[in-house]
Amino acid sequence: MSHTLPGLLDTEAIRKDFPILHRTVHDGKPLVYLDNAASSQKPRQVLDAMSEYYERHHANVHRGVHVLAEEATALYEGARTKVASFVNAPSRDEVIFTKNASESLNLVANMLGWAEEPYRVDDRTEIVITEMEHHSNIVPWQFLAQRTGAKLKWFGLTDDGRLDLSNLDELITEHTKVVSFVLVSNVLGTHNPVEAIVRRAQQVGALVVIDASQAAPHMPLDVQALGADFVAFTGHKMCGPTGIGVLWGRQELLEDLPPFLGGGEMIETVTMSSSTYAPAPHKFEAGTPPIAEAVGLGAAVDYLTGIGMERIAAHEQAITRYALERLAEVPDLRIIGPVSSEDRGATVSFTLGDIHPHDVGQVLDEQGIAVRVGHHCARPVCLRYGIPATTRASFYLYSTPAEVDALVRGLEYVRGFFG
Amino acid sequence: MSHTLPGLLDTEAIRKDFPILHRTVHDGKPLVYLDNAASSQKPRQVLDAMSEYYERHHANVHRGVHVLAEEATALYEGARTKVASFVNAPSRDEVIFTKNASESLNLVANMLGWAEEPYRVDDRTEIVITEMEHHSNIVPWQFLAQRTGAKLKWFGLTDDGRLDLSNLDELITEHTKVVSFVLVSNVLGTHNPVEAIVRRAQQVGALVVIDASQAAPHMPLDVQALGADFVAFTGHKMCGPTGIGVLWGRQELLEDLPPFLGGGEMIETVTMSSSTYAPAPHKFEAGTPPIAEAVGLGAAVDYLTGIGMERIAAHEQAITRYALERLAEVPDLRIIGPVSSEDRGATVSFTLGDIHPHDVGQVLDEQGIAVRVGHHCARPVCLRYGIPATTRASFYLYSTPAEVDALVRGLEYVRGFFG
Amino acid sequence: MRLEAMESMYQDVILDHYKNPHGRGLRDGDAEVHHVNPTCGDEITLRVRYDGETVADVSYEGQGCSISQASASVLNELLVGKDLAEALAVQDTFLRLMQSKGQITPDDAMEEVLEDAVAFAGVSKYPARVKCALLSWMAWKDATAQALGDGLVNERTTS
Amino acid sequence: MRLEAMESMYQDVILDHYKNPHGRGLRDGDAEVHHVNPTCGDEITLRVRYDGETVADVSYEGQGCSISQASASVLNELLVGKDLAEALAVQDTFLRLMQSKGQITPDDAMEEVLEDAVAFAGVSKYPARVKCALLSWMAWKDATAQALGDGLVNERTTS
Ligand SMILES: Cc1ncc(COP(=O)(O)O)c(C=O)c1O
Ligand SMILES: Cc1ncc(COP(=O)(O)O)c(C=O)c1O
Repeated sequence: MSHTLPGLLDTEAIRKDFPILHRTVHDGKPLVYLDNAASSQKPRQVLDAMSEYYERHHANVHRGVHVLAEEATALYEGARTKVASFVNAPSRDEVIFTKNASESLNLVANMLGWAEEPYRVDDRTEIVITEMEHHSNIVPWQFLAQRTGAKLKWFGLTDDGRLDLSNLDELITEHTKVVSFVLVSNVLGTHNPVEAIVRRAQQVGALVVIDASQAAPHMPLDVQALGADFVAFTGHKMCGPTGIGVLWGRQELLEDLPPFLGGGEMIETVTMSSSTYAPAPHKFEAGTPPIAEAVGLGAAVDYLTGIGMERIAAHEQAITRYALERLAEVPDLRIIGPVSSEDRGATVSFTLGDIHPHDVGQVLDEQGIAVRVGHHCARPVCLRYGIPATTRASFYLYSTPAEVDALVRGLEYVRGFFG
Repeated sequence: MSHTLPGLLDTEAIRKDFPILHRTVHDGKPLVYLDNAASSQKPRQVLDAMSEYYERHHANVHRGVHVLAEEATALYEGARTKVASFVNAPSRDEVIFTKNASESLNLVANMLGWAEEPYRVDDRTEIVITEMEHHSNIVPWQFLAQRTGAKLKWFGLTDDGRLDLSNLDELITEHTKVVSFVLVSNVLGTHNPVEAIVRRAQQVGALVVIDASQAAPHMPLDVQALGADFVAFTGHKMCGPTGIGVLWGRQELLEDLPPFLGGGEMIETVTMSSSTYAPAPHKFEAGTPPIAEAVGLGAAVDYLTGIGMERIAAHEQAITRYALERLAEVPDLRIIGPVSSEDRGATVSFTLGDIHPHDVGQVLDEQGIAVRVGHHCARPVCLRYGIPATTRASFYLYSTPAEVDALVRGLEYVRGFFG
Repeated sequence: MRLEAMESMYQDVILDHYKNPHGRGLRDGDAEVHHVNPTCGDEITLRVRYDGETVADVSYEGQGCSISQASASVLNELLVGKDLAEALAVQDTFLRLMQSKGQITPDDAMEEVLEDAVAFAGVSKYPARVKCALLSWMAWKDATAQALGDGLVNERTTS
Repeated sequence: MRLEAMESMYQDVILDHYKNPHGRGLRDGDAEVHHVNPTCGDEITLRVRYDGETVADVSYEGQGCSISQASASVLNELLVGKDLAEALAVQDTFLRLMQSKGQITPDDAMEEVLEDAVAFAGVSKYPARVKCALLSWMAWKDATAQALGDGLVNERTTS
């Protein structure tokens, strides 16, 4: 039980930044928070940035000539610049703030539904996704397919929790208008091979959408290197606040594609009978944007960058490797997803004999250990592996080997309890 | 210059709750914040509720069996209950959290576009709005009209800034499927006559949508008394945080109408090829909701209710009457909107001779006075009155007669500067 | 390790029903329903058979946690053989207990009505699990309404 | 009342141009454009006339604040009569000054190029107003590209 794995961050120092990690639950048990794939905790730096914003600078953005409006606008747009550089976007105007990753993905699906050629999705075209998508990257495409008559197709999964690319060329064809897939699965932990899919999509002229919700918080993300057309992620999983998501899109696409939500901020000029629209990103940001949330996300990005995304990835890699080793010792435990730490993120799903995940989660909780149980908004994955649900432990930059040990001990107790 | 107008709140005490009101701008000038129609400031109670949430209780909501998830869910759903009772909704399940009022209005327009009969808007039907709408209640209906072929019609305005209802029966006809209008105008301040419009709409079986963005913060709001089918408003204008809006809708409509955004949280069950949806309100809340923002809005609602919406309305009424009196003394100042304080909110727009509002606002700002200038996201109003823009002062529960005096003094200075 | 609250959720009675469910399996019935708990994916298919106004059988199949499984078993044990009005009274009492957020401590009268089902009192403190406990009971009421008609069910409902 | 920053925005030169604009009104041109500042609704219709590569006239009409009006007047005064390359150099310098966020204090070289237009240096501290100051200059470049072709404009652009 080595607690000094190579590559670990100084979690003692890091945990000091996260107030919630010091609370106890159930009569004094220390909190072991292993539900980071659902949402991460927030460092004081992020909370302070938002408080400071509200206490000193709040006003509605744009359109204002007074000091507060200028300051709020500078802070909001400054956050856009930070996020753009976090994902290495060629231009800050390619970063759209949404309310969460789900809205980002719906935004793309809707743009393509209302687009002119060559982007338009209609009943002669096809949409390709995968069987390991989060519901937020399934349902918007089901809507689009239902509403346009387009055909929805998907990659299946291999028994060891990876994308089955064996029929790549039959799935992505001349009819394919868009391919949308998750970079890192929120259930299996699988890190998907981007290059093969992007190459094929580009061959047939399909747009590529990447759901990076479980990647952006955990590893360096470079939208240019990915080669995608759109990349979506969400603030609350990456030390940022709730209420904000991001859609990055290639500039020329954002120029050509139609707006989605209509309202204040997204227009150029309005008459009662028709309107013209502002250039991107504003075209896609109707109404008062999540101003304080952008400020918070900017602070989160600063925080993560301050530590270094490479180092965070290495830390999580070490923790995941250790967790997979330790979990292998628990009898009747079956990992759902890749069992090796290669090409995978810090999310580990499993079943424990016949014990229903609800019961596993409940008994772990009583010991202070927070995991998620259920289908994790990716029910097709459970169907694929013939299980009703999984128990999922997911790690982040503040997770420690001791927490892995606590989990393993907790699972032993669960087995005893229902044994 | 009476500073003890009848009906005033104890602003000295109230202002202590708002940290930003104590800051100074431009080398020590006290801030005179008269831009409340754009966004209100936040009391410490709201900021504390959000910090406390993040520092003690944050997790993703629903679906979790651990303590934090239970607590976060209880806080999030508790906020829904608070908002429901704030607007006297018959059921808390009728309150949908969105990202802002603009999304709320787009949500309704999209539901009606994809609905089955009898709600479906298509090329044989008509949509009625008014010429005093905020762009957020114009553009979504323009989109709907363009995409379905429905006809968009609107009420005009009288010279004194009120709705011209003289052609009510010709505008709202058997073809009308939906009538959407603002309760209190964000430019003119006009408080519109709900009853006449609702009665006519109900006669012809049209749905009624009310944009209460400028009403909810300022007066008691009772969705049942309004008689509308949908009511939209936004958190940041009512002492709440950015990143959250509300749509209230009648239960049976929410049951019958189709979802808008697809994703996590809004589903009942998902397979790759099709999905079923959760009951309202969840059906309309795709993805991780604005959790901390809901907690903040709940605290805002508590704060406002603690003071009393009747008393806030009376305070603003008194301030507005005083402001209209004092502004009438400024030479060349023309009020755009009702000049009496009857049936109007605490928003006063005006022009000052030939001086462009940008210049008015800039010179006021230099004196510490924050007003908004421009078309206030309601350009058709400016077109209607033949002006490029207005200067707008808007008051709230913490506004004082002394701030009105400062505005009037500031305007005198502006006249001198450009005279 | 101090597990009071939880031990009060996982009462022995519950664990017994979970391990040895009563009346599991699908048999002939007058109506069948399929209910899903969207928050966790628990599912139940449930059939009711009536002999006049007497609950002749409640048969079911499904997957779920110990709480939802045990609760279906208890339901079978409690309701089969009762007449409709009595069965509805039991259902109603169980519903009230489960929605009590841990505020109701079952008294003797309640224990008499609920028998083994009082063991679920501890579950009511866990909102996420209340739905598990109620899944089969909601399905039963729904199936009964289908078998006998809403009208009769409403008439026989006491509260 | 201390109005340093603002007085440096509203320089006398700017107020003079605002009150007595140069070359206002629409006259014959080779190309016409209409630009809008969406953040405030300021609008300008602007025409350019070229005599070979010499700016023969810039005429305009529009509504807006003192800054946008004065800036159009200064543009007319500065660019009419210049040849394209010179005019583009002026435009480029003005753009740089306006985007400097108050960080550039115009030196003699810049003053020589910009003449009256250096008076706008103070405006660059106010992001919301920079767009006002640039409205006519963006419109002019756009109209010029339409009149003479993008290719030529790019060739003559120094930076
Ligand atoms: C009348 C009215 N409707 C709608 C809105 C839009 O609100 P939001 O920008 O929060 O979406 C506003 C505020 O800007 C408003 O004043
Ligand atoms: C892979 C993946 N995609 C999309 C989402 C949706 O993110 P959000 O709920 O913030 O919209 C999530 C998280 O829930 C996720 O894990």
